[in-house]
Amino acid sequence: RVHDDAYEAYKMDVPSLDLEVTKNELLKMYQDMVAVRRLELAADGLYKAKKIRGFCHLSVGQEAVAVGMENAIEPEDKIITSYRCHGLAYMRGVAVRAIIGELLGREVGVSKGKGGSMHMFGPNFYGGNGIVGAQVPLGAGLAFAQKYMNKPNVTFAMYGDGAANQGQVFEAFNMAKLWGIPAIFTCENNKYGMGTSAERSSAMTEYYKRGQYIPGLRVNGMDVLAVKRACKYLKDFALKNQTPLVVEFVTYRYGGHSMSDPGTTYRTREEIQKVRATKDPIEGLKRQIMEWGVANANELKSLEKKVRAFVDDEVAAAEASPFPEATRANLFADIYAKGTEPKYFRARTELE
Amino acid sequence: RVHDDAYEAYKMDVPSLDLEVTKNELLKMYQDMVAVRRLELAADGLYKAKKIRGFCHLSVGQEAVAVGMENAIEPEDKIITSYRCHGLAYMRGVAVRAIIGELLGREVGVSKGKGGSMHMFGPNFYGGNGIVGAQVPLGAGLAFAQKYMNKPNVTFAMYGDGAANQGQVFEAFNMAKLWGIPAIFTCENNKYGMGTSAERSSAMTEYYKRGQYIPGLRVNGMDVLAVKRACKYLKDFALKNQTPLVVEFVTYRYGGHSMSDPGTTYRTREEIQKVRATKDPIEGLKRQIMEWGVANANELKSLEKKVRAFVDDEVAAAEASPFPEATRANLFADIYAKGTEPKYFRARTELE
Amino acid sequence: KELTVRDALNGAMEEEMKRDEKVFLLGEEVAQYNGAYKVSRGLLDKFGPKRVIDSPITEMGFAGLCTGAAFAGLRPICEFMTFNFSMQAIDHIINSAARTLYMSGGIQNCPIVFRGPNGPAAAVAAQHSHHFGPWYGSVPGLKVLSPYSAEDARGMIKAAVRDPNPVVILENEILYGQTFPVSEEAQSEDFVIPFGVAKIERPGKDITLVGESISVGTSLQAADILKSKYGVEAEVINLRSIRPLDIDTIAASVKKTNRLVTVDQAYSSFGIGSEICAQIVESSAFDYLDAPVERVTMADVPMPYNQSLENMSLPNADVVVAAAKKALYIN
Amino acid sequence: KELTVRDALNGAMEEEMKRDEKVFLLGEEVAQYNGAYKVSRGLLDKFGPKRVIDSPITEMGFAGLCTGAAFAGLRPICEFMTFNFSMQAIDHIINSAARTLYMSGGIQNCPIVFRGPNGPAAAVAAQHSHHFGPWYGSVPGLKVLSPYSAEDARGMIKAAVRDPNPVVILENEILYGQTFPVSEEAQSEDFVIPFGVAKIERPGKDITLVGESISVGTSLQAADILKSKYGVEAEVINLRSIRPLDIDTIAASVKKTNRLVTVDQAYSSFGIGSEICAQIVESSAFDYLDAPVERVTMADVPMPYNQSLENMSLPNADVVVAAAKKALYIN
Ligand SMILES: Cc1ncc(C[n+]2csc(CCOP(=O)(O)OP(=O)(O)O)c2C)c(N)n1
Ligand SMILES: Cc1ncc(C[n+]2csc(CCOP(=O)(O)OP(=O)(O)O)c2C)c(N)n1
Ligand SMILES: [Mg+2]
Ligand SMILES: [Mg+2]
Repeated sequence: RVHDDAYEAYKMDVPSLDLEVTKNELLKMYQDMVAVRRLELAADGLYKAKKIRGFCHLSVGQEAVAVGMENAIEPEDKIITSYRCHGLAYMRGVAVRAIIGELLGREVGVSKGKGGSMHMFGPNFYGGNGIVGAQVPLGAGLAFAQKYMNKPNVTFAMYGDGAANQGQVFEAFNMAKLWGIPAIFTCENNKYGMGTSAERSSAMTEYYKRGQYIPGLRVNGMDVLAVKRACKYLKDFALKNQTPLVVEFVTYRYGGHSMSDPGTTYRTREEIQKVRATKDPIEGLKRQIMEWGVANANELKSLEKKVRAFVDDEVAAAEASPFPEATRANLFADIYAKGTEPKYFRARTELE
Repeated sequence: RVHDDAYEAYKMDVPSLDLEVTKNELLKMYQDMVAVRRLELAADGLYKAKKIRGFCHLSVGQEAVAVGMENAIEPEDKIITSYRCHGLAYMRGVAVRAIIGELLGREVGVSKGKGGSMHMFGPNFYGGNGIVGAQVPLGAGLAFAQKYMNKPNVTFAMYGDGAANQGQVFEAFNMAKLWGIPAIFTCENNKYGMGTSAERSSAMTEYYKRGQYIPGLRVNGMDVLAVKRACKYLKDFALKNQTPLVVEFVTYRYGGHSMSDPGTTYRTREEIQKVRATKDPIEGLKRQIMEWGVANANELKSLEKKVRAFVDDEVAAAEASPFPEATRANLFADIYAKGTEPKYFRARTELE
Repeated sequence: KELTVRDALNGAMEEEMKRDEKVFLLGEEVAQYNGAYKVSRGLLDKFGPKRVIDSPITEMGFAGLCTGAAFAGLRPICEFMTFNFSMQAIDHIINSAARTLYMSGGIQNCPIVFRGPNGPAAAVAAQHSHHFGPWYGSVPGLKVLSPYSAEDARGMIKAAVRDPNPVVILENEILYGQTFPVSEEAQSEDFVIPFGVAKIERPGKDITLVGESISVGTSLQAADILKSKYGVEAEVINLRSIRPLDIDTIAASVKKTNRLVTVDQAYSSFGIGSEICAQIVESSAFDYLDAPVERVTMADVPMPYNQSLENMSLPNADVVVAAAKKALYIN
Repeated sequence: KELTVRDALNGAMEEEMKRDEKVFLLGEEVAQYNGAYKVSRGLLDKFGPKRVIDSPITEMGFAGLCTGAAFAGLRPICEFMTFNFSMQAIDHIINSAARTLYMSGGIQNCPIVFRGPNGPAAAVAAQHSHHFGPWYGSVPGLKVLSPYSAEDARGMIKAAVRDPNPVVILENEILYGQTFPVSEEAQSEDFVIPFGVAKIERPGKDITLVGESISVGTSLQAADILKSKYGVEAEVINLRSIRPLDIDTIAASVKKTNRLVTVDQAYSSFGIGSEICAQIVESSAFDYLDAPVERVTMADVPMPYNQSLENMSLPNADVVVAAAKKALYIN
C-alpha cells in the first residue's frame, strides 16, 4: 500500500493506494536508485577532478522520480526531459559508461562526446534538452505521433518548477487538450529553479493544477512506490480517455543547481539536512523493504555494494576509453543525416 | 441600471449593476459609437476603391468595447491592442483624418504613413501591434511602469480569443500576479480568430477564467453601458488590490477578419444576421436612450447625421492631403530617435 | 503545362502526402480556411483532419510539437502563415530541430519541413516583411531553400519532405499567383530539386546577376533592359539554395563575365549579397573580378507602409540596371 | 586602475542606476543570486527589489514586459542569463523594440538595453554557444555593441543606458573574469563609448586584423606571433560596434596595410566577416587590397562539447596567423 498522503488530485480521482509489487520489483527499484545516485556521485567526483567540463546538473535526491516512472511504464512509452537527464538516461537503458563517457567527452559517450551533460538520448528517450521549457511542446509532439500511429503508449514530458512558467508549456497544454493527445506533462518540483524558489517564480505553486482544464495529480516524488503507482495510473487514464494529464512530483535536489552553484546561498543547510534525514527516497524504500521483510539490512548492504562496484567498473571503463580524434571528419559528422550532407563544410577559415 | 445578465465573475464579485450616467454621457457614447462605425465603413469603402493597401482589420460590431472603455477611464490610463486598432485610436484622441490618413499612407497619417492600418499610436495609446499576442507582455510592462512611478492608473492590454492561447499571455499573467501589477488583461472575444472559431482554437473558452489565479470578469461586450461600468469597477479593483485582472468582452465582428476575408466561409450568414439584428451595440444603446427618454428617434437621427458629416469631412481632408515625399530623408527618418542616428543609412545599393 | 507557384506547392504537398502516410500538414488556417493564402486549398477535403491540422495561434508551441513529432518518425510540414511569425518559434527551429542530431552524436534525426511566405509582401509594413534567409542560412543543421518558379516550388517541396533533415522553405507571397511553365520532367512524381545547386535562368557573358526568390524575376527584367538598352548579355542565376550555397556555379559564371551583382530582398548587413561577395572574394574567381561586387538588397529600414517609400525600399529592375552599369563602367 | 570586465559592467550599471531612477535591472537570477555570472553582484542590496528584479524563466514575457516599460518612459536593463535564451524573446527585440519608433512615424521610442553573455563560452555545447552578432546586427532600429575590454564594457553600458534607442550589448562570459587597465578618462562618471566607432588596439602597417569581442584578444596574440616570428607589424582593430559598423576605420587601415583578416566567433555564413568583406569590397579600399580578405570565424558546426572538437571550432591565434600568412603570401 502507498502512503495515505502520497496524492492530491485535481479534476480526477486519486489512484487507489493498493499496489501489487513483487519482491524482485522492490529490490530492482532499490538497486536502480542506488545506481542512479552512485552514477551522479561519480559525476560529481569527476567534475571536481576537472575531468568533466561545462554544465553538469545532478539529480541526487530526485532518484525516485526516474526510477518509479521507468518501473511503471513500457519501453515503448516515451520520455523527454531537460538537462537534468543522467538518471533518466540510465533508466531508459543507456549504459553507465556511455553516460559517464559523455560527461568525459569520450568516443564511447552516448552522444560521442558531442552533447555533454545536458544532451543524452536513448531508446524512446529524447534527451537531454538545454533550453528551459522547449522539451514540453517537443514532448507533446512525441505523444502526437503516438496517437497518429495508433500506438497504445504515452509520453512523459518532464520539466521543472521554474520551467513551469514558460509560455510554451501552456501552448502545449492547449493543443494537447484540443486534440486529445496522451501527453503526461510531468513537473518535477524540486522547489527551486536555479536560485529562485518556486514561490518567487510562480504565481501559483500547485503545479498539478496549472493545466487548469486538464486533470492533474500531485505525487510525493520522494516515494518511489507512489511514483510507480501514479505513473501506471496516469498512463492508463490518459490512454483510456485520450487526454493529456498534468502530474507534479514533489521532490528535492540535495546539491546545487549545477556544479558551479554551492546551493546554499538561497536556502539553509538545515532545510537540506532535514529533507535528507526525513525524506530520502533510498532510505524510505529501504525502510519499507525491511518492514515488509523483503530483505534485511545486510542483504541490502551487499546489494548496494554490488551496484556500486558495477557503477565504478563502468566509470573506470569510460575513463579508460579514448577521446574522439580531432579530425575534420569527426567534427563535421552528424550535422546532417549520413548521405545527405552538403558537399562542403567550412572550418574556421577556408584554409583548414 | 445595467442588464442583469451582463456579467459573470471569477474569483471576484460582479460589479453592482447600478450605474450613474448623465444624459450627456449617454449621448456622447452614442455619438462615439456612430463615429467609430462611420470611420470603419469609410475605411471599408476606401479599401474597396483600392486607396488603402495591405491589411485592414475593421471593428464593425465591436464598437461598444472601445467606446465603453474610454468613457470609463482617464486619459492617463493606458491602452495597448492588436492590429484591430482604428476605433481605439479614435477614442484615445487620434483625429479621424490622422487615422484615415494613415490608412491612405499620407503625411497627415498618425504614423506619417509608415505604419498603415495595424500601427496607430496616440496619447497613452501604444498601438496597433501586428504580432498576435506580443502586445500582452508589452501591456504588462506599461502597467509595471505605472506602478514603478506610483501612478494611480492602470493599463488595458487587449487581445483576441485567438491570441488568448499565446504562451506569452500566460507569462504576462504570471509576472503581473507575482509583482502585483495593475494590468487589466482584456480579451475581446469576437468568437473567431481568422477563420478559426474559439472552440477550435482554445481548449477552454471561458477566457475570463484563464488567468486561473487571477480574478476575472465576463462582460457583455455588445452593451456599452456594461462595458463602461465594468471598466471603472475593474480599474478601481486593480488599483485598490494592486493586482492584475482578466476581463472578457463577449462581442462579435460583422465583417471578415480583414479585407481579404469575405467572412462567410467559416460561419453562416444567418449567424451574422442574427447578431446584427438582436445585439447590435449602437441599436442597443439607441433603444435605451429612447426608453429612458433621453432623446427621441429624430434627435438621434440628427445627431448621427452630424457625426457622419464630421467623419466624412475628415475623410475628405485626409484624401486631399499630400503623400510624404519619396526622399531619402523621409525614408530613413524615425528609425532612431532624432539626433542619435548612425551617420549613414544604406539604401538598396551603395549608389543611391 | 503551366502552373502558378501556389498550385505547384499545393500539388507537390498532395503528392507527397499520398506517397507517405507519415507526412502531415499543420499550421494556422491550413485546413478549414484552405490556407491564409490558399496554398493548402482542398487538402483537408482530401486527407481529413488527422493529416491537415488547424493550429491555434501559438507558433512556438506548434513548431515544437511538429519537431517532436519528427523526432518520433513522422514527417511534418509545419506551415507558418508568414515566416515573420516564425520569429516566435525560431528557438525550436534552431535549437531543437537543427541541433539535435549533432548533440545526440547522430542518434536523433529530425525530418521536418518549415515553410511559408517569407520576406516583403505588399503594403504590410515592418513587422510583416522580414526576410529570414540570412538568419536561417547561417545555421549548420538546416537546409534552406528559396523557390522562384513553379518548378522550383514543386521540386523543393518534394526534396524537402523526403530529406531526413530539417529544411526551411522560404516562399514568396507575391509569387504565389504567378504562372510559370512546368516541363515534362518536372511533372514527374519524383521530381526533386537538388539541395545546394543554383540554376542558370538565362545565360550571358558580360555580367552575372544572382537573384534570390522574387529577385530572380527582378534580375531577369534587368537583363532584358541591359540587353535592349546597352547590348549587355547578362547571365541570370537563380540562387535556389541559401544553405548550402552554390558558390561554384556563381564563381564559374564570374570567371566568364568578370562582374557580379547580387539581388535579394533581405537586409544588406550580414545578408545574402554579403555572403556571396565574401565567398567569391575567397574563391578562385576573385582574380577574375574586373569590378567590385555590387549588392542590391532591401534598404536599411523597417519596411514602410506608404507605397512610394515602400517602392524605395525594394530592389527593382532599374536599381539592378544601375548597379550593373556601375560594374560594367557604363555611364 | 585595473578592473575585470565583470566589475566594469557592475560598476557602470550601479552608477547609471544612481544617476537615473528610471533605470532598473530585470532578468533571471540577477537579484538574490547576484547574477548567474555575478555581474549584478550587490545591486539588490544597493537598490532594493523595486529596481533589481528576479524574473521567472519566461524570456519572451519579460523581454516584452521590459519593452513595454521602456515605451512608458522607464529605462530597463533587460539581462539575458545568456543571449542564447534571447532566441525565445527575439520577436520582442526586433518587432516590438526595434521597429515601433518607425511604425509610429516617430511617436513611440524605446530606450532599453538588452545585455548578457553571447556566443561560445567553454564546454557548453550547441544550444548554449550561439553568437547573435549577425542576427541583431542586421536589423535597422537596433544598435549592437560588443565589448572586449573593461573600458569597453564600462563605456558601452553607459552609452546604451543613456541612448533613447534599443541597444543590444553582446558580452562574453570568458572575458568577465579578465582584467584590463582602465584609464583616468574612462573612470569618469560620464565616460561613454560612441556608437559606431571601432578602436585601434595596436597600430601596425603590414596587415589589418579586425577582431570582435574576445577575438580582439585572439587577434592581439596573433599580432604578437606575427611580429616575433615573421617581423610582421599587424594593426589590430577592436570592432566594438556591430551596428552601425565602422567601415571607415577598417578601410583606412586597409589602405595602409593592403591586407585584411577578420576574426570573430559567429558562424561564417552571413557573418561578421562576410559583412566587413562586402563593405570593404564596395569601399574605396577595394583597390588597395593586395590579397583577398580572409575570414576567421566559428567553424560551421553546432558547437561540440568535447574539448578537442571544441578547440577545432573556435578561432585561436594560430589560425589567425595562418590566415594572415596567406594574405601576406608568406609560406
Ligand atoms: C530558456 C532558458 N532560460 C534560462 C536558462 C538557464 N537555466 C538553466 S536551468 C534553469 C533553472 C530551471 O529550473 P527548473 O525548471 O526548476 O529545473 P531544475 O533545474 O530545478 O530541475 C535556468 C534558469 C535556460 N537553460 N533556458
Ligand atoms: C504571431 C502571429 N501569428 C499569426 C498572425 C496572423 N494573424 C493575424 S490576426 C490573426 C487572428 C487573430 O485572432 P484574434 O486574436 O481572435 O483577434 P481578432 O482578429 O478576432 O480581433 C492571425 C492568425 C500574426 N499576426 N501574428
Ligand atoms: Mg526546479
Ligand atoms: Mg477574435
